[in-house]
Amino acid sequence: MLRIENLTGGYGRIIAVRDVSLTVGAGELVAVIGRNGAGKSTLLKTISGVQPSYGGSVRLGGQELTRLDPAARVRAGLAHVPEGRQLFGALSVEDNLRLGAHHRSVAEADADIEQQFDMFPVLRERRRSQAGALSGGQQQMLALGRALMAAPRVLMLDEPSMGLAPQLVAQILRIIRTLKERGTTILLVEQNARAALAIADRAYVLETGRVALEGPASDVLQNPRIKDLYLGY
Amino acid sequence: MAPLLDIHAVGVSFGGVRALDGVSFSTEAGRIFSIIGPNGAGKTTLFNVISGAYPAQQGKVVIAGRDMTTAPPSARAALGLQRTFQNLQIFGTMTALENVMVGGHLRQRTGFPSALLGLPSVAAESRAMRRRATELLDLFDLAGLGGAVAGELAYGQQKRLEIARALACEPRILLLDEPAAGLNPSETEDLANVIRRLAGMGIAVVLVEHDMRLVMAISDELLVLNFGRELARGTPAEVSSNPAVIEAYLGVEVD
Amino acid sequence: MTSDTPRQLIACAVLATALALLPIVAPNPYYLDLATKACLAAVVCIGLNLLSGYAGQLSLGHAAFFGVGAYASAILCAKVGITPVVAMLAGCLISAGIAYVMARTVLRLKGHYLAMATLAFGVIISIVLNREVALTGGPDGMSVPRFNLFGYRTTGVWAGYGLAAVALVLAVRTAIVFVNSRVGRALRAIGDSEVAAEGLGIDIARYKTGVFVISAVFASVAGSIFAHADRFVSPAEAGFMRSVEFVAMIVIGGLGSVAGSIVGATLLTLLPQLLAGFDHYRHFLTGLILILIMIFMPAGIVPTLLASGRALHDRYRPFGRSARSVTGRTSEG
Amino acid sequence: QQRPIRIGAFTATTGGASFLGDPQEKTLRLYVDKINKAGGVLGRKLELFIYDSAGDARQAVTYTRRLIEDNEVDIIIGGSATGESMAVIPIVEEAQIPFISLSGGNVVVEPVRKWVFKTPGSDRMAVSKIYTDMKARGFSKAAVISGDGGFDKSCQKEAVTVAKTMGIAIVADEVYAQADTDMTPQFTRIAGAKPDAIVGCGFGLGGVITVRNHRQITPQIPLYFTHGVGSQQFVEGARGAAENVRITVSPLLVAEQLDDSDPQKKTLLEYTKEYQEKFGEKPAAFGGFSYDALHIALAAMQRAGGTDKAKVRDEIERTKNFIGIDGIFNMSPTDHMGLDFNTAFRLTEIKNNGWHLVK
Amino acid sequence: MVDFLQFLLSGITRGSIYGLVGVGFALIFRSSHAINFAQGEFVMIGGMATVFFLTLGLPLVLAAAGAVVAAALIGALLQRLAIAQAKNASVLTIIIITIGAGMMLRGAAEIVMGRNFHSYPAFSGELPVDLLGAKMQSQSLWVVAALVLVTIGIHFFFARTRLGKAVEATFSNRFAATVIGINVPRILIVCFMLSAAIGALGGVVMTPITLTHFELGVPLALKGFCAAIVGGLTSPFGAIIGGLILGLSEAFAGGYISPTYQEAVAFVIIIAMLIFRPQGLFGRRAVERV
Ligand SMILES: Nc1ncnc2c1ncn2[C@@H]1O[C@H](COP(=O)(O)OP(=O)(O)OP(=O)(O)O)[C@@H](O)[C@H]1O
Ligand SMILES: Nc1ncnc2c1ncn2[C@@H]1O[C@H](COP(=O)(O)OP(=O)(O)OP(=O)(O)O)[C@@H](O)[C@H]1O
Ligand SMILES: [Mg+2]
Ligand SMILES: [Mg+2]
Repeated sequence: MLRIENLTGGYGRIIAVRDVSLTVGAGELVAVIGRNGAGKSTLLKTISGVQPSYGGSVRLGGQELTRLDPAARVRAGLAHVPEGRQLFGALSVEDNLRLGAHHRSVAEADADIEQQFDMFPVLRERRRSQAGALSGGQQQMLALGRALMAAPRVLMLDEPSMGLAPQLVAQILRIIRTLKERGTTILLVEQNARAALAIADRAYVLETGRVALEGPASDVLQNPRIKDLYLGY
Repeated sequence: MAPLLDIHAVGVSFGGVRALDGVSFSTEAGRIFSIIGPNGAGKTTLFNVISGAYPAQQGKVVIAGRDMTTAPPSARAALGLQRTFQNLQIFGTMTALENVMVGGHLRQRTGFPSALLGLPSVAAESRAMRRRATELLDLFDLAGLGGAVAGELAYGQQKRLEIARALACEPRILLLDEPAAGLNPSETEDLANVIRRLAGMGIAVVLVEHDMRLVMAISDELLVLNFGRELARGTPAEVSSNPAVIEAYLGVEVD
Repeated sequence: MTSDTPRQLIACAVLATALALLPIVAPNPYYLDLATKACLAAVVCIGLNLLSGYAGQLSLGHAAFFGVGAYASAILCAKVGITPVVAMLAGCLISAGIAYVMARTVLRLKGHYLAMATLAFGVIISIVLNREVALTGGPDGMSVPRFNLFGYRTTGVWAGYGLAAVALVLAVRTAIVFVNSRVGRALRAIGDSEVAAEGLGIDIARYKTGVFVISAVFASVAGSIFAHADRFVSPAEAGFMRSVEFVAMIVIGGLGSVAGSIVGATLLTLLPQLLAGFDHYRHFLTGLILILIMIFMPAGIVPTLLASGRALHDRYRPFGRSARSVTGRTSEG
Repeated sequence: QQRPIRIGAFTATTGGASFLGDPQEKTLRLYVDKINKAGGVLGRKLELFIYDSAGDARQAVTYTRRLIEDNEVDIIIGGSATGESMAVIPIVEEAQIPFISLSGGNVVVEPVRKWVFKTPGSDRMAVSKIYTDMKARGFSKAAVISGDGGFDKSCQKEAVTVAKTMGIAIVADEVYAQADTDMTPQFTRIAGAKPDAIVGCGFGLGGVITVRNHRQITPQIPLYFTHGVGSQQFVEGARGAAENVRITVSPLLVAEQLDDSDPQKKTLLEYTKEYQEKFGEKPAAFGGFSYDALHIALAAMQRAGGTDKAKVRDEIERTKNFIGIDGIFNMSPTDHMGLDFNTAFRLTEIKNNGWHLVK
Repeated sequence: MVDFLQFLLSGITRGSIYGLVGVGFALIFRSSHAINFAQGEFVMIGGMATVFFLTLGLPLVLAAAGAVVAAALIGALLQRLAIAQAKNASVLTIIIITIGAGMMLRGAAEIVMGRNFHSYPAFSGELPVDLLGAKMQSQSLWVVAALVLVTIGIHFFFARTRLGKAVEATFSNRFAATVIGINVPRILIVCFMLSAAIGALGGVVMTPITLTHFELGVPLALKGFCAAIVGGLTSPFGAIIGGLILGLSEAFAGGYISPTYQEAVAFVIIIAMLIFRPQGLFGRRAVERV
C-alpha cells in the first residue's frame, strides 16, 4: 500500500533521514521506533510532503506521490498526525475536526464528526471550546480525530499516546487496532515501544536516520539489543 | 519547619470549566511528590498556578514560607522555584548551550550598567556559566548538541534540554510536567535515575506524569486529581490499589 | 552571534581602524558625508537591533528618538545656547524618559503591540515637530550651530564624521559585550519565549524596558550628532518613513547581528546615491533590489553569508558534510 | 577643448513637493539641451548634474556635497522646498559657490547671504496682491486655509502678518494635513466665522481638494489662492470647482492675454511653446523658477567671461532688467531676489477652465 | 446642527476611505501574520489603472473592472514571485518585501503615468448632495456603497465559504494546515489577490474625491493601517469599523476642537486603545496555554 524507496530528507544542510526504504502492506500496522533524534518524525514529515525529500520515492497504492504537494497527498488518502499535536489553537474543537475533512463534502464531514465524538466523548462536550485551551491529552485526541476526518487510506501517527493517561493510552491503542481491523493501513511512530510492538505486524528500528533493523514485530521485541536500548526495565 | 512548598485550597475556573477546585498539598526538600490524574484533570493548571503563569482565583501558594499567591513568576523563581513545560517552551533561536546558560540567570549578577560598560567581570561570568551549562548538558546526554540551535532539536532532546535549563539555577523546588513524554522506556529509566539524584541533592521535586512505571518507582507521595479535585492521596502502593483511581485513571494495564 | 567576545572585539578594532583610515582614502568630503550618514544610521540600527533582533520587539517609530535627539541638540544649542555635549545628554535623557514611559505602558503586551504603539507615538512626535513652528521651525526645519567641545569649534564634514565614527565604534563595542552578557542572553530568551523566560526568574518588564530605553538612547545620540553634522534638522528625520527605513536596514543586514546593522545601514544609505542617475526608474529599481535581497537572503545579508561561508567550510572537511550533519546532531555516544 | 560648464541642481522631483520639483527638473533638462544644441555658452557645452532630493533636507545636504565635491559643479540651482534650501546654505557658504534657490520662502534671502540667491516671487508679494484686490472689492474679513507643509506654512505666515499691515482681519486660520483627503470640517468652521473671502495656501492634491470642498461647503464666499496651484492640471483636477477662484500666479499662465507691449510676453510664449513641444503638457508656473535661475546664472557667467565662482557670484548680484518667466529681475547687494511687486505675480481668475487676467 | 451633520458626513466619507484601505491590511495579516506595506499602492493602482484605461477609451465600468482585475493580478504576482520565493522567511522579511514591492509599484506608476496627479469625473455628477443643510459629494455615496459591499462580501467569505475557514486555519497554524491538506500557497495567493482587489476597488471609488498620484499610497496606507489596528488587525470587519471610528473622530476633533492636531487624532486613539483594549475592538485573543 505504502512503499518508500531510498527516501532521504532533512532540513537544509542537515540530513535527518537517509536512504530509508520501507513498505506498509494494505491493512498492515507497521511500527517505527528509535531514539530521540533518530529521524522518525522527519521520516513521517518527508512522506507526507511537509518536508521536502532530497531523494527517493513515495508511492501509495501504486500512485506516485513523490512530486505531489502535501495537499495532493492528503487527497490521495495519506493522513499524518504530526508530533506535538499541531492544532488550530484559535479555532473551536468542531472547526478543527471539520477542517480535517477540508477536501470532502459537508455531508460526509457531518457523518464522520459524530463518529469522532462517539470515540472521544470529551470532544463533544468541548466542541465549542478553543482547541488551544484543551489539556494536553484532550488535544492529542483532537489531533487524532482530525486526521480521521480525512477518511484516510493510510494513517501515519507520530507518538499518538504521548501525554495520555494510562487508561487513554489503552484506549488509543484499541482504537488503532480497530482502525486497522477496518482496513486502514497504519504507520505508527511510538516511544512506548513495548505497546507499539505488541499491536504491530512488523517494525522498523531507525538509528541516526537509517533503518538499523526490520522484521516482524515479535522478532524485534525479542531482539536483545533492542530490548536493552529501547524497552528498558 | 515550614514545608518548602505549600499549596492551600487553590481554585481556578476557565469560563464554565472548573479546572482546579480546592486543591491542597505540601512537600519538602528531598521528596518526590507526584501528581497524576486523567487528561484535563487540572495538573498543568496547578503547575501554572504554582509557578505564577496563571493567577490563583482562590487559595494560597506559599513558597519557602512566603505567601507568593500574587507574585509574578520571576519572583517565585527567585525563591528557587523552577518548572518545565508540557508544551515545550525552549528558546528556539538560541543554541542548546545558551538555553542552559539563560537557565542560570538567577545565579548570575551582571546587570544593565555593567553589561553596557563591558566590565571584565561580564565575560568572566559568562565563561563560568558556560562551563556549568556544559556539565548540565552532559548530565542529560546532550553533550554533542551544545552548539545546535535548540529549535532544531528533536522533541525528546528538547524535552531533556528543558530539564537541564531548569536545573541551571540550582532550584530548591522543581516542577516537572510530563518529563518522560516522548522518551523511550530506557531513556525514561535514565530519567528516573536523574530525578532520584536531584531529590538526593535536596531538591523538592513535583512530578506530573502519565508513565506509571516511572511514577510508581520513584514517588514518595502521590496526589490524584480528577476534574480539578483531589481524588486520592498516599504512597504509590496505596494509590495504585485504590479502586476509585483504577476506575478513573489507571484502567486495565495493557502490556 | 555566539562566538567569543575577544574575537568580536578584534572585529571592533578592525572597524575602528577602517573608519580612521577612511578620511585618508576618501577622494573628497562628499564621501565623508555619506560615511557619516551611514555611521549614524548604523548606530541607530545597532540599538534597534538589540530591541528587535534580540528581544524580539518591533519598533516602527524609532526615528522619533533620532528626531528627539536631533531637535534637542538643535533647540538647546540654537535657542538656549547650551553647549552641544550637554544638549546631547539632555536629548538622551528626554528620549530615555519617553521610552521609559512608553515601555511601562505597552511593553507588558506581546506581539505587534509595541510596533503599533511606537508607530503611533513616532508619528505624533513628528506631527508635533511639524506644528510647533515657534520652537522647531516647523516643516522648514531649523539650523543648528557647529559642534564644539570645551570651546574648541569644529569645522566641516570632518568633525561630523569624526563624531559619527567614534559613536559607531562605541556602539559596536557596547553592543557586542552587551549581547554576550547575561543581560543579552536574557533578552534573547524573552524574544523566544516570554513564559519560559519569566519562569527562569527574568523580570520581563524590566528587561524589555531597559533594552527599549537603551535603543532609544542609541538613536538619540545618533540624532544629536546628525544635527551637528548636517547643521540642519527637519521633521522628516522623525517621520514614519524614516522609521520604516531603519527597520528595513536591520532586516536586510540581518536581525540579531551587529555587523548586519552596519551592512544594512551602509547599503541603504548608499543605494539612493548609486541609483541617482536612473531618474524615473530609481524607485522601481530600489524596490526591486530590496526584494531580490530578501528573496535570496531571507535571513539578511550577514547571517546568510556567514551560513554559506560555514557551508563552504564544511564541504572541504575530510569527512564531508553528511557525516557531521547526522552524527553531530544525535545523542549517540 | 575646454571643460564643459557644470550646472548642479537638486529638485524635489518626488515626494510631497513633487509638483514643484517635477516641472523644475524638466525645465532644466530642456534648456540645458537646447543651449547645448545652440553651441553652449562661452563656447563651452553645459553639463547638467541633477538629483532628486524628494524635498528632504538630509538628502539635499548630501546631494549638495556631491555636486560640490564630486561633480565639481560651477553653480548650484535647486531646493524646491524652503527647508531644503535652508539646509544647504551653510554648505554653499562654506564652499563659496553661488546657489540660486527655487523656493518661495523669504528666509532664504533674508538676511542676505553672500552666495545665496533665489528666483521665485515671495509669498509676501502674493498675499499683498490678494489683499489689495480684496480691499478693492470692499472685503475686510478673511479666512486662511493652508496645508501643513513648508510651502503652505510660509504662505500662511505671510497671509497672517501682511493682513495686519493692510487692515484685513483674519477671522479663521485653518490647517489641514498634507495628505488629508477631506477638508470639509475646516470649511464648515470657516463658514461659521463668516469671512468676506478665503485665502488658500496650498499646492498639488491639497489645493485641488481645497477648492472642491470649498465648492461643496462655502461656494458663496470668494476664494483666493496663491501660486501653489498655478498649473493647468489644478484646473482640470478641480473639475469645475475652480471656477471664479482668483489666483496670484506668475504671468506664465496668462501669457497670451498680456499686452503686446509687456516685455515678458515673448519669453513667456516661447517657454510655453518649447515646454509643451517637449513634454506634451503646458508648463506649470514653478518650472519658470528654474528657467529664470538657469538663465540668470548663464548670463552672469557670460558677463564674468568664465566660471570663476566669485566673479559669477558678483555678476549674479549685478543682474539688471533680466526678463524672466517669473518677472523682471533687478538684483542688488541688498536684494538677492530682485523681483518687483508688479511683474512678479498677476492676479488671475479661472473662467471656463481657463486662466484670465484680472485687470 | 448643520455643523454636526456636516462633520458626521465628513467623518463617514473619510472613515469609509480608511476602512477600504484598512481591510486589505487585516486580510493579509490574517493569512500571513505580516503587514503589507504595499497595500496603499494597490489603492493607488485602482485609481491610476482606471485613469489609464479611461484614456484608452474604455467606458468607466470596464475601466474600473479592469483596474480591479489588474490589481488582483499584481497581488498574485507579488505573492507568487516575491513572497513565496523567500523560503522560510520571517514575518519581518515579508514586511520588507512588501516595502520593496510598494516602491516598485510606485516607480512603475511614475514611469507609466508620470508624476502628475490624475482624476476622473464623479460617477453620478459633480453636484453636492444636500442633506438637511449639510452637503456631501455624491461620490461619497459610492465610497460608502463600496464599503458596504466589501463588508458583506468579507463576512460571507469568512462565515460561509470553505476557503474562508481554510484561511483561518492557515492563520492559526500554517504547519497544521499543510499537514491536513490545505493548499496553503493557494490560500496565500487568494488573500493577496483579495486584498489587492479590495484596495483597488477603494481606489476606484475614492479617486474622484481624493484624486490620485503615484505617491498617494503611502499616507493612505498609514491611515488604513491605523484603522486595521483599531479593529484588531486580525479582523477585516474590525478594520472597517476602525476606519469609521478614525474618520469620525478626525472629523469631529477637527471640527469642534481644532484642526491643528487633527492629524494626530488617529494615533492618539491607537495609544489609548493599546492601553485599554490591546487586542483591538474585534481582535480575538487566542488562548495561550503553556
Ligand atoms: N526543524 C529542524 N531543523 C533542523 N534540524 C532538525 C529540525 N527538526 C529536527 N531536526 C534534526 O533532525 C534530526 C531528527 O529529528 P526528528 O525530529 O526526526 O527525530 P525523532 O526521531 O522524531 O526524535 P524524537 O523521538 O525526539 O521525536 C535530529 O537530529 C534533529 O536535531
Ligand atoms: N487557558 C485556558 N482556557 C480555558 N480552559 C483551560 C485553560 N487552561 C486549561 N483549561 C482547561 O482546564 C482543564 C484542565 O487542564 P490542564 O491542562 O490543567 O489538564 P492536565 O491535567 O494537565 O491534563 P493533561 O494530562 O492532558 O495534560 C481542561 O479542561 C482544560 O481544557
Ligand atoms: Mg519525533
Ligand atoms: Mg497537562
